Amino acid sequence: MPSKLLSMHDAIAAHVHDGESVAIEGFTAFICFAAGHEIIRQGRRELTLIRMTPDLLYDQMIAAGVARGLVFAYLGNPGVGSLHCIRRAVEKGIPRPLELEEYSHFGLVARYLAGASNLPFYPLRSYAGSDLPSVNPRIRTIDDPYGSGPIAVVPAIHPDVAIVHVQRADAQGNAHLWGLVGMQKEVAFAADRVIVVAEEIVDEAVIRADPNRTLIPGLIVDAVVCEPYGCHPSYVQGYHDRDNDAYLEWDAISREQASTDAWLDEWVFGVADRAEYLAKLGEERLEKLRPRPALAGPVDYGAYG
Amino acid sequence: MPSKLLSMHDAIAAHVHDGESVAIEGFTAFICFAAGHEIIRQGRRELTLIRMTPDLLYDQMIAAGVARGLVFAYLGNPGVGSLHCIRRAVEKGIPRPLELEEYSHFGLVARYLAGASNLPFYPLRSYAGSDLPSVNPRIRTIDDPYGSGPIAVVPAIHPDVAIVHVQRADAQGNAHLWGLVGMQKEVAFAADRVIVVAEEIVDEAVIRADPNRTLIPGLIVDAVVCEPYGCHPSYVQGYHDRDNDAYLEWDAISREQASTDAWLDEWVFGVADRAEYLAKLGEERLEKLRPRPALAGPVDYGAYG
Amino acid sequence: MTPNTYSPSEMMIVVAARQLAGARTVFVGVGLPNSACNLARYTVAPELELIYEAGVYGARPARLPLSIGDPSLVTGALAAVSMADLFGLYLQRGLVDVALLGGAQIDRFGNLNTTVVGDYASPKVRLPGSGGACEIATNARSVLMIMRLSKRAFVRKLDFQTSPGHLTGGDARARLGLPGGGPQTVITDKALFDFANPQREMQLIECYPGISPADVQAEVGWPLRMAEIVGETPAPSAEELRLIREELDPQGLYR
Amino acid sequence: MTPNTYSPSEMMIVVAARQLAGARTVFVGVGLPNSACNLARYTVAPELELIYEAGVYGARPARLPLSIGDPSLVTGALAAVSMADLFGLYLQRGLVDVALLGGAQIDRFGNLNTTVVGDYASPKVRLPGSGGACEIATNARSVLMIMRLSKRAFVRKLDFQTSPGHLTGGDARARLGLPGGGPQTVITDKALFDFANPQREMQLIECYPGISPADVQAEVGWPLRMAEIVGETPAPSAEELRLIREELDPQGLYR
Repeated sequence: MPSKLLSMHDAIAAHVHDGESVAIEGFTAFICFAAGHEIIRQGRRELTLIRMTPDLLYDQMIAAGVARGLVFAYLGNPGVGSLHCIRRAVEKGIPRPLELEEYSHFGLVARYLAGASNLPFYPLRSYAGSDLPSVNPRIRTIDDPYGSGPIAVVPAIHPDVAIVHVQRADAQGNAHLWGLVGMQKEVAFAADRVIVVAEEIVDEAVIRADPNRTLIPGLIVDAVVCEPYGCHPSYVQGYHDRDNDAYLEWDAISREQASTDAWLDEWVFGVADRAEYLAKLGEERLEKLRPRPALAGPVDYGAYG
Repeated sequence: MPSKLLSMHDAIAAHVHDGESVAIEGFTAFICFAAGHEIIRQGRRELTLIRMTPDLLYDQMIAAGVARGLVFAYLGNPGVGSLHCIRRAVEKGIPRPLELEEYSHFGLVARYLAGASNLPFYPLRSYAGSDLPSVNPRIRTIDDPYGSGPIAVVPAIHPDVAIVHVQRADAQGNAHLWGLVGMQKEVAFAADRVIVVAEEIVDEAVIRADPNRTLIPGLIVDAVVCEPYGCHPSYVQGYHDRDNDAYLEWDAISREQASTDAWLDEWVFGVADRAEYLAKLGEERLEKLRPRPALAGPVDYGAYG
Repeated sequence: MTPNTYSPSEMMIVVAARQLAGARTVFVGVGLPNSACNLARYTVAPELELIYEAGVYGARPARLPLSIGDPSLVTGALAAVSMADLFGLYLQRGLVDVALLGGAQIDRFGNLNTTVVGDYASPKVRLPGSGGACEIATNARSVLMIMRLSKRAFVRKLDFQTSPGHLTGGDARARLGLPGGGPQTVITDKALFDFANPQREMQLIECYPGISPADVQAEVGWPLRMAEIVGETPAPSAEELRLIREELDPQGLYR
Repeated sequence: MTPNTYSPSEMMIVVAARQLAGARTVFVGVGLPNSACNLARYTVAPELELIYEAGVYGARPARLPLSIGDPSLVTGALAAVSMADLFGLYLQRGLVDVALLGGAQIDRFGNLNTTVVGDYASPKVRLPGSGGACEIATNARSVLMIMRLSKRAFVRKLDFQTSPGHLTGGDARARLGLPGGGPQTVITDKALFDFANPQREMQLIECYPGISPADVQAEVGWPLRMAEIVGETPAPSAEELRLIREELDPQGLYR
């Protein structure tokens, strides 16, 4: 089969179009900043951004004006504070107003679950006694057909594109993930198109040597991008740590649109691609983020026949 | 915390009672014959046996008269043919009539999923155009609240006891599984009590060295039994192969109740425990079932801090 | 078996394999279907990935599997997943191009019975039941049936309808909202059928070498619809037979 | 900070930790709650296992986590699972004994607002939103609230009810079918509250050393219900302070 390997530029150019819904997921880990920055650089507009926990990346994308809407459950700079750009968009319409579609964490997980398994909806025990359904008509209540009473449901979601960062994948997109696997599997299966971004491209034999570790099969993958440190300043379990200074610095940078724009000019528009971003960041800073090894113990699948 | 390690005798004596519902699961793999044989030896009666694919073990248990009911999706000696004892019970009421509650595979998986996550029901795309709902009133149809039309639902199931075989667990029942993980996680979370049976008891540090491999947390486990080859003649990925001769032999043995009873007398009632069963089977036969090694490749979680 | 002769099973395997031309994913049963899928990978569908309901995607079994849950299906597979994921994320999500199914009884619209012969409550023969067949028949993009031809199996009316084919024919499946395309082909030991007519009724399209339409009708419990031209299915090629005998099933378990 | 003095944060950590006596599982937030849970493991709840909504059960972080998704939570944990499993199999299944929650606003029945100050459509302050709080408040067997006392936070009426506490009080939770037990304690920087009355209304049960009930009332936006006897919360012990300062947070990030 022909390889699905593309540069980030070509993957975004081919698979992310104006007006579409885009989910770049990962719960505090695996957040593919490289993909989001490329979307900004290519000037996409009118996107509906989907993400359980909009983080610095979505703050940057929204500040850059790529989005008309946001589907989410929690807005925060994790462990630091507010996402000032998103607040500015919501509270003041700067740089443009932003339509919000709001859930709780489990609610958005449930939408991914329904989408991933082609169910029309998914039930969950939440939202009773909350005002969230009153501001989001997609959150509904049905009666348990077995008589236990009402229960909340949310509808399936099918992002046009999901962008999922992983530790390693082969050229077809068969991908191993470990650590905080979050909702990466569910969002990939829910989406109509999938871009897998990997720290390393490995031979198919590496994938086949541990099939329980494969959360995303190449079958659902449209493009594979090799982008080491593509998640900086977020982290990838076993590969690099979160760059906490960047999270702290963003709190100051993002408080004004002008300083935000200057940052975007320097770190997104001012570099051609992730390689230039990393070169600008410097090897020393990356070096400090590498953890010491902590290997998983051996597992034997057995050779039969 | 006090260890949960028990002998199989004591685990069954403490946790499986007459009249209860019992699920010994595992899809062709991980089928804990040692537990089922101990249930027969201890003379349990009026059990409702739950299992997606009743296999030789349930054929033996039903022939021994432990069950009044069977919740299932597929009756078969996998790759061989019929389960003659279950057919005898259903077609002729020998040794006693058996109430059947019948699903499809995904239907019973969905019941486990609902039970495992404390949902009252689970929706699935199946049963439309099938006669199964007409013989099982628990299979119902509801309307999608988002307007896509009708969809089938099944109710949660909560077995009184689930017995789950795994490759390795610590003394608290934190368990690593790999290979055909089937529905082992879902049935364990769905059940009110859980007995974990392991090929090997390992130090907690072995579990903690690969947390993504932990499908069953000790939190939900009531007893832990160390029983190597407890699944013979079924198999455990990486530990031993299926003993196909036993599956073929059972086809002949089970065709008559008398030959079945003789087999039960010899191989279940005639041995005190699994150790005696294995000794009787002989080391040579077990030796032939061991696969050559096929190790999973390395995975690095990284040491942070 | 000399190079110029072949068994009915070998013919079924070869015909089924040919039906998989161009398929990307196939939901495999054990035995004949397994051999057919592997033969297709060597011949008409090199990109075919095997999906087993046990929870395996992209299996490359090092031996002929003894069951659909054989450990050799896991070792070296692309992915080993829970059955919840296999049925939910792979099958129900619409990722299965072709599924192979069989049964004890089939009717003229490709509906299947794998539950009972006789009455459900007091059956003459208790059959295995649905297993995954009901949802496979519901969700797979297309279904190939593999069954030996006989009047006991090809019946006017099923004793129990376990899995939906084209139901009462025509657009009945679509009206009921079934996502998959339903039965496409029935592969037997004597002839090949499809459903390529507005009524979605099983029709004879090819007889195997040496078999006449009358031979086929004699084994079918209803007046059989014939395609405008009933062709002859090409016999297995020397290469197809070599692959089956030397590569796929050297011990002859399923020939 | 000398051994005989302590900060308000240290007092909150100590009081929260003591509330975890006997708990088997706790759903942890980052920051103060994280320190409280770890302190409890060293003191009143040696069998306590930490659950993080990021998908971690039985975390043993080698450093003070920077966020609830810190990589140090995964390495060496008992289990790392998908968020679907964490919320479905752990939380919704009823395996969380105690959850720690906070918010921008709380009312007298322990309902929480983490969504907006002002109107939802055009908010004065857009807050983070629910995150997992709504389902945590719904399903955890009991909930401890940790919030600094202030009239802006302890309000008569929430601007938005994100997560259910005791709703309108009494048996309102049970009538609505909420599985978990709801708020049990509110831990602040000045005093401790519970809901141990038939109305399930927040009541002052203990003031911290040097604080009077009048001091507390001054920071609460409704006439505060007082327990029959309002006690004084014991100050942190030397050992509790040593654990916080030397073992749990030597860099003083959350003190």
